[in-house]
Amino acid sequence: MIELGKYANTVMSAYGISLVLLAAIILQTWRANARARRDLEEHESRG
Amino acid sequence: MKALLLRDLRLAVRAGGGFGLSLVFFLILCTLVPFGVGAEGGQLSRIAPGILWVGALLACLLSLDRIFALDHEDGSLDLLATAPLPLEGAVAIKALAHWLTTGLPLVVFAPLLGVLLHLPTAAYPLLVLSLALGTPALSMLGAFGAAITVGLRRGGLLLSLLVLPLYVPTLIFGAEVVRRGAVGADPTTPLVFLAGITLATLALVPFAAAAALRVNLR
Amino acid sequence: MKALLLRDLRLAVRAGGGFGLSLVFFLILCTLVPFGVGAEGGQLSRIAPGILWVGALLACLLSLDRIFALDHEDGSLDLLATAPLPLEGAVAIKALAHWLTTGLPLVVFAPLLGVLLHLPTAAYPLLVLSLALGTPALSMLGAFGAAITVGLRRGGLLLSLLVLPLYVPTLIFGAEVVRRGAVGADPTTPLVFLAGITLATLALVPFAAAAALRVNLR
Amino acid sequence: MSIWEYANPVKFLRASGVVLPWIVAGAAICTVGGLVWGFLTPEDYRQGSTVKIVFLHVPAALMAINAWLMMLVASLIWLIRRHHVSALAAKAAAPVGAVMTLIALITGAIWGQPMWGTWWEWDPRLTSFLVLFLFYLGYMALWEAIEDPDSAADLTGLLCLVGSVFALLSRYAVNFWNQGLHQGASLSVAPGERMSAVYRYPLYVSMLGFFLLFLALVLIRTRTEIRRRRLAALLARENRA
Amino acid sequence: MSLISVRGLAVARGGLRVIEGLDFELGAGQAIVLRGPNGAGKTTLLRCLAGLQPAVTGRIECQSDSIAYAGHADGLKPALTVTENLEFWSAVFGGPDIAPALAAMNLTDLAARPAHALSAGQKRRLGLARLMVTGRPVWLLDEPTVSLDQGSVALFATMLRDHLAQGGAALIATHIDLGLPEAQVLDLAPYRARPGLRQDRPAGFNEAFA
Amino acid sequence: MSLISVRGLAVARGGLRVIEGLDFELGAGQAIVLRGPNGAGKTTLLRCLAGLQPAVTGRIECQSDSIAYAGHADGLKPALTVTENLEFWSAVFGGPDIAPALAAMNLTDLAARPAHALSAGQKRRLGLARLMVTGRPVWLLDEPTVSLDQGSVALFATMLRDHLAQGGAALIATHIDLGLPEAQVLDLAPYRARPGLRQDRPAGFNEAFA
Ligand code: HEM
Ligand SMILES: Nc1ncnc2c1ncn2[C@@H]1O[C@H](COP(=O)(O)OP(=O)(O)OP(=O)(O)O)[C@@H](O)[C@H]1O
Ligand SMILES: Nc1ncnc2c1ncn2[C@@H]1O[C@H](COP(=O)(O)OP(=O)(O)OP(=O)(O)O)[C@@H](O)[C@H]1O
Ligand SMILES: [Mg+2]
Ligand SMILES: [Mg+2]
Repeated sequence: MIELGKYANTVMSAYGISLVLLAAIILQTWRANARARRDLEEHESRG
Repeated sequence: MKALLLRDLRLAVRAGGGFGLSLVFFLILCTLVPFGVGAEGGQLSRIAPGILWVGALLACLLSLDRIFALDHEDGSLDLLATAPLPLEGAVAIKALAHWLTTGLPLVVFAPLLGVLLHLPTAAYPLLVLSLALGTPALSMLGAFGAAITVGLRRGGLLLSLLVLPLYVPTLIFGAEVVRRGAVGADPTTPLVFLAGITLATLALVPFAAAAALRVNLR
Repeated sequence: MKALLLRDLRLAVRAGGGFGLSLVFFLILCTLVPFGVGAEGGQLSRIAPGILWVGALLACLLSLDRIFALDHEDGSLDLLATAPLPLEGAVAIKALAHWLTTGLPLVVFAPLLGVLLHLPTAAYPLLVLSLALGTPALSMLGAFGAAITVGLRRGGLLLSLLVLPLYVPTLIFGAEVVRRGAVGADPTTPLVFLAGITLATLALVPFAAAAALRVNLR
Repeated sequence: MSIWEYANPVKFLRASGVVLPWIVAGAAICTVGGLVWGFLTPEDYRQGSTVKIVFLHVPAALMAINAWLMMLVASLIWLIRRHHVSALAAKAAAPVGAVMTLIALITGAIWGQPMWGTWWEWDPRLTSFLVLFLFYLGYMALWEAIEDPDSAADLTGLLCLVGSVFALLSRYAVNFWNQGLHQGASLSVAPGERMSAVYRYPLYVSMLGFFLLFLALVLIRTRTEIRRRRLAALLARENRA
Repeated sequence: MSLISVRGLAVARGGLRVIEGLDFELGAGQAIVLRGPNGAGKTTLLRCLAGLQPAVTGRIECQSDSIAYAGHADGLKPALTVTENLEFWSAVFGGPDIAPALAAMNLTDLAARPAHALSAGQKRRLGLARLMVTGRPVWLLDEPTVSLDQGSVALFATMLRDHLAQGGAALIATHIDLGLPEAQVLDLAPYRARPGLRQDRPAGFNEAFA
Repeated sequence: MSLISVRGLAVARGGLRVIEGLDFELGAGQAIVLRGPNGAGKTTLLRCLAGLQPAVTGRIECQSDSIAYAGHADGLKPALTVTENLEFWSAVFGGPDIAPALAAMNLTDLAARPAHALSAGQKRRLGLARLMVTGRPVWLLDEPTVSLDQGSVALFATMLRDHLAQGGAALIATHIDLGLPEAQVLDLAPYRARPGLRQDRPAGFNEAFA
């Protein structure tokens, strides 16, 4: 494990929060996309 | 009752429901104040409690007309008034929904905005506590004002004028709690008053608001 | 053009037109702030310029939805758009009417409220001057926001959200002028910027606002 | 065939479908690689380990501004040439840009605590980022609020145009209002020549990663919007018939 | 036994009486159709019976919580789906099942659509379906067939007959023919208020000063 | 010479075409009555001709500033009097005298009343009187006789005949008989847009993606 010294909390929280935010937007994008694709395919297959 | 609460919450979070807008307004207000009064840290931190409270109050105020106006326009209010649940209960539930969608987010996010205004660290718990105690009264009084102005063409500005004076006691005690917290004094007295005002408001105002609604419906 | 201006002014002063309500809001706000931040004189007088400017801005904001919403509801806007006067001109005139009924009273009465907030004597002329220079830009930008949100069911809070960020430069320079006046510094630079922003806004924003109106009418 | 052909939704879907996997792969590799590499860099002698925050902070800040610029360009394309996909691309970029702004703000605030002794300072650069964030919020709220998609595209386009001008004005106003700490020489890690290669290369990688990530997200979101629009159009036609 | 009975009723709008001296009874299984030109006071009368506005004079006798009112506006939330809208009203009125109501007004196919995506006639059908989930015996209907096409009017008539057969009652203000020959007709013209015939209590400020 | 001529016009509402392939000409002294069921696109067509919304395809030829539009809403300010309302529009359109307009719609007695104290029919009459003070030759009228009684419909027909006699023209969407036998009838049913027949440019988002 790398040594972060006295700023460990600072660095970890910066990385933590940023990664959570990035994950949130990625997840939201992905799920919205999957859903839009599914809805459209469902509709088109129904005719 | 629960159905009404769930419906109002659901409407608030659906598209166009405006959930979160009051939070954003609060954020903008707290950004604008330093532009106005200058960025000097010590001074900001001294006025922070007041600004946060005034900001929360204005954010609350601006979403008030939603409480009854939309239901009035589409006829739901007529139907609710003839439904088995008492109108007082409906008013209280709608005020509760308003609080959950505007007051509660303000309570939760106020500490973040406290950072922007350099609120002294010691005051944060009291900021949250005082807002949590005070904002329900703001929603309830606002529901009363909204009930009075529900039929009017442009009730917005008039509503602010009616409601703001009613907010004064809550504001005074609420800001005082935070200010005492910031300087390390004992906040018990204003806290007690604040809680008292809120309790009395919650107990009595629903009746006045329901009466006002009945007048506006006929 | 003159007819439109006269009509708007007349409507504002007739019963229910809301003339003066924004002034009252300004007054209430300026009384609430001391409740919030505490009445200590020295501190109040330091934040007075900022509070006065933020208050003027909010008072202006709350009456914005009147600019186009009523005309949209009763169909006048459709008729105006097909009338011989250019829509850009109509927008400018309506912004002017808004300024005459809200901005101008604020300019005139701000010194009185300055007294409430212990504004230092030296700052009064600059307070009036900066408000007189800045509020037209507020009205014009507000007209743009009102034009964008005119068709929406509940545009009020959204309107604030759109317009407040646009107010930032005006607010900064306006409050800076008064603050410099209060401490006796030279206010020329921010005054020039303020005037520049106002002039540019008045020259360009009517086109954007008219374009937005056209979109909303179709 | 001109580039405008890709403004056709069907062509856009096809073309973006081809490049998307590569962009996603590149974004994943560069972002993860840049951040991990950055995280493993040695401590700076004055900032200690906090220097590692730069690999998040700077790319996010850059993309925050670039996203707004992209929205401006896309809005202009829609307003002038009325290509539907560009309006949807502007809509798709806004939430991504807002998140980037938020990351820059939050990492900056966290960094400020050890460096300047305060979470928040009304420094011009920080303040103008806050204002930019507000513009993002207003833009997204306007898209949400308008039902008719054509009007929404037009009105948000206008807002983006006027907003850009005022965002720029705010930047100067804020600069005038308060001289700040951010650009100060207190930083030992200034950009360019004084930043040692140890930090520079991972920073470049992570900047590339954030850029590709942004691109991938915007492409995917644009595709989502196109599909939603198509579904809505089909439903509207059925209702009418 | 009558579900609702009205004696010597006068109702006012805008401070002036519009209807005076109205008497009628509505028993289980009965329907009354209210007729009268625009402005005759049909809406005012129904709102008064529903308890939304006070009567000027006269007695209205009915059991508490027996009345369901459906006015010009449907009280639908555009953002909620058909099912959600109906379930809300069902919950408010103590939870009857919504499936029969959906079926009765031919809304089953539309159950998942948000209300703003309905056409005017479909909205109205949803508004009428709401009546079934109230579980109340007396229906006060203000122009229920506005913007309905022929088929939907017939659906409505069927639903109404079922309701009457189960011991319900209905008072319906309408300008068109509902296809309900068994319903009595109550014409409001004879009850129009005339300024001369003032009775014991003024309707409000306007009459107190007139 | 025709005051307005339309070739191959298509108009859209909500991103979908409602009318396609419409051709007609309107010459001086002519009136055309637009017919079509609810939702046929009459309002949309009139708004497009008035310049309030763009056409999807097709050509509209008319002189600039020759059109006066009167829609479903009257554009009256309740707080202003009849005279003030009319004088405002007269000033906007360059100042014709308002007295003949007041006389034509029998409003002279009401001249000093604020508009909010007018009945619905009187409001509508004021809205129609506005047309006379525009001084424009082509009138586009959307259901002008809503809430007018028989006498007022006759007044309106007289005013319209005068206008046509002076070389004006009118395009009128209405469901009722105006008592204008000389007017041509234009039924919109044949021009209803069909999804199959798409032409060169989409109407907007919806058609671009469908
Ligand atoms: C909330 C707060 C902050 C915001 C919004 C912010 C914003 C920005 C922006 C926009 C950039 C990119 C500028 C460019 O490359 O031209 C940047 C770069 C940078 N920031 Fe921040 N910053 C914040 C706080 C901080 C703090 C507290 C530090 C460290 C003490 C810091 C250190 C840096 C460094 C080292 C760079 C790299 C390049 C440069 O100096 O231009 N920032 N920041
Ligand atoms: N807000 C009001 N103020 C004053 N008078 C009113 C008001 N609303 C309605 N009226 C008047 O009261 C009378 C009765 O109105 P009501 O709405 O009951 O008529 P109605 O029979 O329902 O007509 P319709 O068939 O058009 O629905 C009408 O003459 C109307 O002009
Ligand atoms: N905002 C809207 N969004 C989507 N579709 C709409 C909208 N407004 C109207 N429509 C649809 O457009 C079509 C044309 O409407 P329009 O108002 O032109 O009809 P109309 O002929 O004037 O009908 P009416 O006789 O009822 O006035 C209708 O089918 C209607 O459902
Ligand atoms: Mg009625
Ligand atoms: Mg129409």
